Amino acid sequence: MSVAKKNQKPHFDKQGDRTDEERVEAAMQTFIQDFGATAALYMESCVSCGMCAEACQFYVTTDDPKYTPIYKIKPFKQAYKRHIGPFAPIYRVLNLTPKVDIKELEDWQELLYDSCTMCGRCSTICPMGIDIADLIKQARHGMYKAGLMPERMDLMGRTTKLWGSPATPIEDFAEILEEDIQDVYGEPLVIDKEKADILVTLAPAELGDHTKAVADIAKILNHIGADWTFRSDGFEASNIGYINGDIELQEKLTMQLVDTAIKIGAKTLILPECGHAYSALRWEASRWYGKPLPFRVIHMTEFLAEVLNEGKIKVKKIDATASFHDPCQLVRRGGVVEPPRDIVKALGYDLIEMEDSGNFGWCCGGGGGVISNTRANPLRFKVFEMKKEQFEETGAEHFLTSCGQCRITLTGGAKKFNWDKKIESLLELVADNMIEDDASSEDSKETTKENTKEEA
Amino acid sequence: MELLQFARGTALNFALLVFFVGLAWRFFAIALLPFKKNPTQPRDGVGTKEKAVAWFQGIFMRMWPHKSFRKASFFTFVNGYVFHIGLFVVFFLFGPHVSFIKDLTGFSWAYLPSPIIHFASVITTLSLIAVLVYRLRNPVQRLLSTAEDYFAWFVTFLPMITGLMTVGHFGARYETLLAIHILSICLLLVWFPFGKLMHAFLFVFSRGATAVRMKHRGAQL
Amino acid sequence: MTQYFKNPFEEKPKRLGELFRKRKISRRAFLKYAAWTASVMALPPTMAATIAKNLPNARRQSVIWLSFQECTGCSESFTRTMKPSLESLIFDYVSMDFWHMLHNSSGEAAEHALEQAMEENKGKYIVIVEGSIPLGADGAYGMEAGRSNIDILETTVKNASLVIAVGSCSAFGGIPYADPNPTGAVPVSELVKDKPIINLPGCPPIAEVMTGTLSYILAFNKLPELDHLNRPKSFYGESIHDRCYRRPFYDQGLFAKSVDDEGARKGWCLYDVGCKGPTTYNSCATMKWNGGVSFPIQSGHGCLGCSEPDFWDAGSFYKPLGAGKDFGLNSIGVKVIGATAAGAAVGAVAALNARKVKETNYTSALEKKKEEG
Amino acid sequence: MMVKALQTELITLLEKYIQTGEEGIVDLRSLPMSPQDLIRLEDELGKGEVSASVDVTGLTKIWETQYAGVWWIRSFADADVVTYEQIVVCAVPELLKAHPDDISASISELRNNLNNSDEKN
Repeated sequence: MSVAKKNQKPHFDKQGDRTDEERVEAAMQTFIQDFGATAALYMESCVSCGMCAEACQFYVTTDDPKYTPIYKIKPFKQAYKRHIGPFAPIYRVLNLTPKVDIKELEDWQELLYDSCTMCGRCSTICPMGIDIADLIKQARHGMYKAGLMPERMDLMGRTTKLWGSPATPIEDFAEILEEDIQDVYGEPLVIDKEKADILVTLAPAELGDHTKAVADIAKILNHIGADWTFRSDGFEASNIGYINGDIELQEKLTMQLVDTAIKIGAKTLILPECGHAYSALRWEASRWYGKPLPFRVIHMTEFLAEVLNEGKIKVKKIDATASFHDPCQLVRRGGVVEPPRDIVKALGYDLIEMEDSGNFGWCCGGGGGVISNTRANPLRFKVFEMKKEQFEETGAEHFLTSCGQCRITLTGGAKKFNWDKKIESLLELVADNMIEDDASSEDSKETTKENTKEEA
Repeated sequence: MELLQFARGTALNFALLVFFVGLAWRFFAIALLPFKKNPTQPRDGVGTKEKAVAWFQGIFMRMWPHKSFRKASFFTFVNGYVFHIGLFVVFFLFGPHVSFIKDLTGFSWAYLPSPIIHFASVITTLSLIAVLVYRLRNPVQRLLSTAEDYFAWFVTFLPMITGLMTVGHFGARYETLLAIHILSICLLLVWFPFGKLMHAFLFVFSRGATAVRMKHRGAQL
Repeated sequence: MTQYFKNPFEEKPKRLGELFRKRKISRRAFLKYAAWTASVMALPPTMAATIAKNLPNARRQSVIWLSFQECTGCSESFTRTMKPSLESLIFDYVSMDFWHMLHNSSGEAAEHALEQAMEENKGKYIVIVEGSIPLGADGAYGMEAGRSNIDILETTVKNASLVIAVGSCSAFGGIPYADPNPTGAVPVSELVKDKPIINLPGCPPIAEVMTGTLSYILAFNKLPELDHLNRPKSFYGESIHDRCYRRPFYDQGLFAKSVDDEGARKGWCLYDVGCKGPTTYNSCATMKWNGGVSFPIQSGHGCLGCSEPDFWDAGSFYKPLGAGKDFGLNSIGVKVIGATAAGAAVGAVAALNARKVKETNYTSALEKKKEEG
Repeated sequence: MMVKALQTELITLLEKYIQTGEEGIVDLRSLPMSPQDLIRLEDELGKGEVSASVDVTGLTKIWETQYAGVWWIRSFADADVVTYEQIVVCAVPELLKAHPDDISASISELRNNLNNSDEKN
């Protein structure tokens, strides 16, 4: 390892002014509270075979055994064995599993945050079927409570709490859309409409790097004549609480969207091209809502595939080869495998799959907040190199994806390695290649309206 | 002779009772923990029936790694199969073992000729040794391993080696070897519900739970 | 092997050679006997010459045979050598000066004979004991003319040169010793501590085992090599299983499932019907019984292990050796259900405790509690 | 297998006997032989010129096999119960010879008998 320098920055960040004891206690308390039967079952089932390492991009690119997925939840497992497991009193009295101490938590911060994108690839290899990504998420909750998470990620959390979104104060939302997007791209945006069938949400990327995407979604929705709107009180879909392990914030952000959708009578809520947004709202919202949501939650990719498949929009064919990067939260953990491929095909691309694709696709390396956590960059770039190699093996001309975070991560990687490949978004491609001739569009407008009503 | 009677009598009875106490203890201690409620709308077309099917699919699908992993995890998987099948064959298809099970449960079935079992035992024993060597040498497994991992290996290995010695009349008199063999089984039974060997039962539930979770989302199991 | 007694034949009894000559039996009888002894004792064949040389010069050995808590089966077995054949020569070699069962006088006359034999052969006679000795109720379970078995044994053994415990009862306690042992029976070795003891267990022992052992002692004037249970290794050195003619079937895994099924008819291994051959060390499979006619396994029944200690308490004769001694669904099933229920209860408590832990501010409280304790 | 091994053993014993005059004995009962093996061995060795019975404490049959110097000794208890069985390698088995002690006894016995008959006469 490296020689310790005098003023070397510690390898972990701390939030708040608390004693170590308080931090440990907060973490332990949270770990313990989070255990349900399923997590317990996972804890009990592990046979320490270590195969999950082979599925993890951080292990595979570094060969460092500490990046073995199941190892990353060691403190969580200790808490379980000591306090919750079937033999907890025995473990505790005989001290068979040591107490988690502050040093361990500090050391594990890197493993839980910097080197895990919660991509869930590890659970596809696990012979016991353990959903490690879910355990990581639960463990992050404890780390958040202990104030022991990467500062950059917590900063985003704090900002979100303050502003309602990590990208902008919600009060400024309408103004940004109008001035920075509507005026720039010239596509009329529907903002803060009282009632609408479709509530469209956004991720911070779309208010920063990918503003064109906002115009593009408006373009498509306007084209099909949908009854839709953006809402200042419900646009923030990238659930930073979900990523940080700040469950309370996750709840707040989730309910913000749910309440707004219900308030405006939305039948459908469209999530942006963002993976974690999908996992958070589509698959976890009912944890707080308590029952199935009264409206549909669909990902942008699902929406695009839907309108393309139904013929509501038509696109020009692009005669080129392409490969598609599977966003983990959308594909592996979201079950949206075919829709992006339908879109790629509709666009006329000759799709060449990477060696590991679909359910087994490698993560971009930036999910789970890793992209925001700048100190993890070296790790992330190693993953990028692998991803780049995989893409190059396909010999495809275009590199497509349908997640803003993946796109930023891959684009950042390309820039770092001076790779001239552009990472393209399905949404933008569809919008750019949409055939807008009047005859057909009038037709489709009619049908769309009917369809929307039928759907409702 | 006295040792054999102790092994066949007191020790085996005790081990069996501990085994069942432990089994039920562990099972109920997990099953009675609260289940987190998440009543999200499942993917279209996924109902209770589909999820039930997925449970079983999940159990079977994880029996062999996806091709993406075959190269990297070749040894672990292949060797894992060798000793799991080996243990199964040796335990369930050896004549005297079938007699043991019949005596215990009343169920019996056909068994294989002993020479085949002897061969399988040797293979299984070698495979288990390979497991240990791999665990000690592979950085990932070494890092993950706790004392329990080694102990679980030990209590699995012991019946194999003592069984081979018993069959081969090697090292001591038959009754002593048989007694040690039975005692090693007792140790295995006693430890089984308390350590990771329990995965022999738990895999049904953990694989199933994940399969249902993924099926709910319409994702691949 | 230590010499356990000085030459006991100093005066009166004639040397065996003279005795035989008088009865017009030639030295060839010794040669044959020697060859037979060497064969059954598994001695090197050349040892026969030594035996043939020594025996004629030996004198008749005084033997006292005591019967205690027994069934007389051992005596019966021993007397099977009384046919006009080779082994019966043993009755020419030894002088059965007293024998509870077969003494030709009775009552006080017999008691007198015993006393006389002990007096005349003080320090030289061999005591053969058949049966266990009941210690319960101060020995009241085994009384003879107002004397307890314990007393008789102690008095008789006092001036003996050697004790041979014949049969499983005297060697290991046998059936009387089996649980719950109402008479407090013990084997000879529990009471006799200062004399050499040879155990010849079996229920009963094979006749040739008894005669062979006596012949060896006469010929070599020393104890044969004994195992850890004081049994002559030449008879008890190998398990019945190892020398069983059905062994190949065991090795192939061909087992009879009942004593009259197809497998049994084909002569397959009887392991599954409870044969204790693998843990029983005796010569049944090689010497066989009734002059080599057959032995239990050959007759279609598994070995009971009668020559091993505590054979009566080793569970069912019909349960495989590898199976639990005393379980089966009938006997342990209830306990298993009970154990499962108990385990479930403990598990439920553990889960409830874990739920409680989850709901209370627990960590610090508990860890602190531990530190205080 | 067993039969072959025994034949080899007999060669060794014969050679030894020629060189040293030491008698060789094979105890057939102590060998792990099946009854079939025994019959095969007997057939293989065959019968030679000499056969004899010794009738003392049961009957013993002795015959020279087709190989001179190789003797088969089978001793019976009852009609068909064998007490021991040996192959002996030597010129004449000990069992057939009269023992010097017995011969000495014969002298005195003969003399006695002679004297007794003399007296009677």
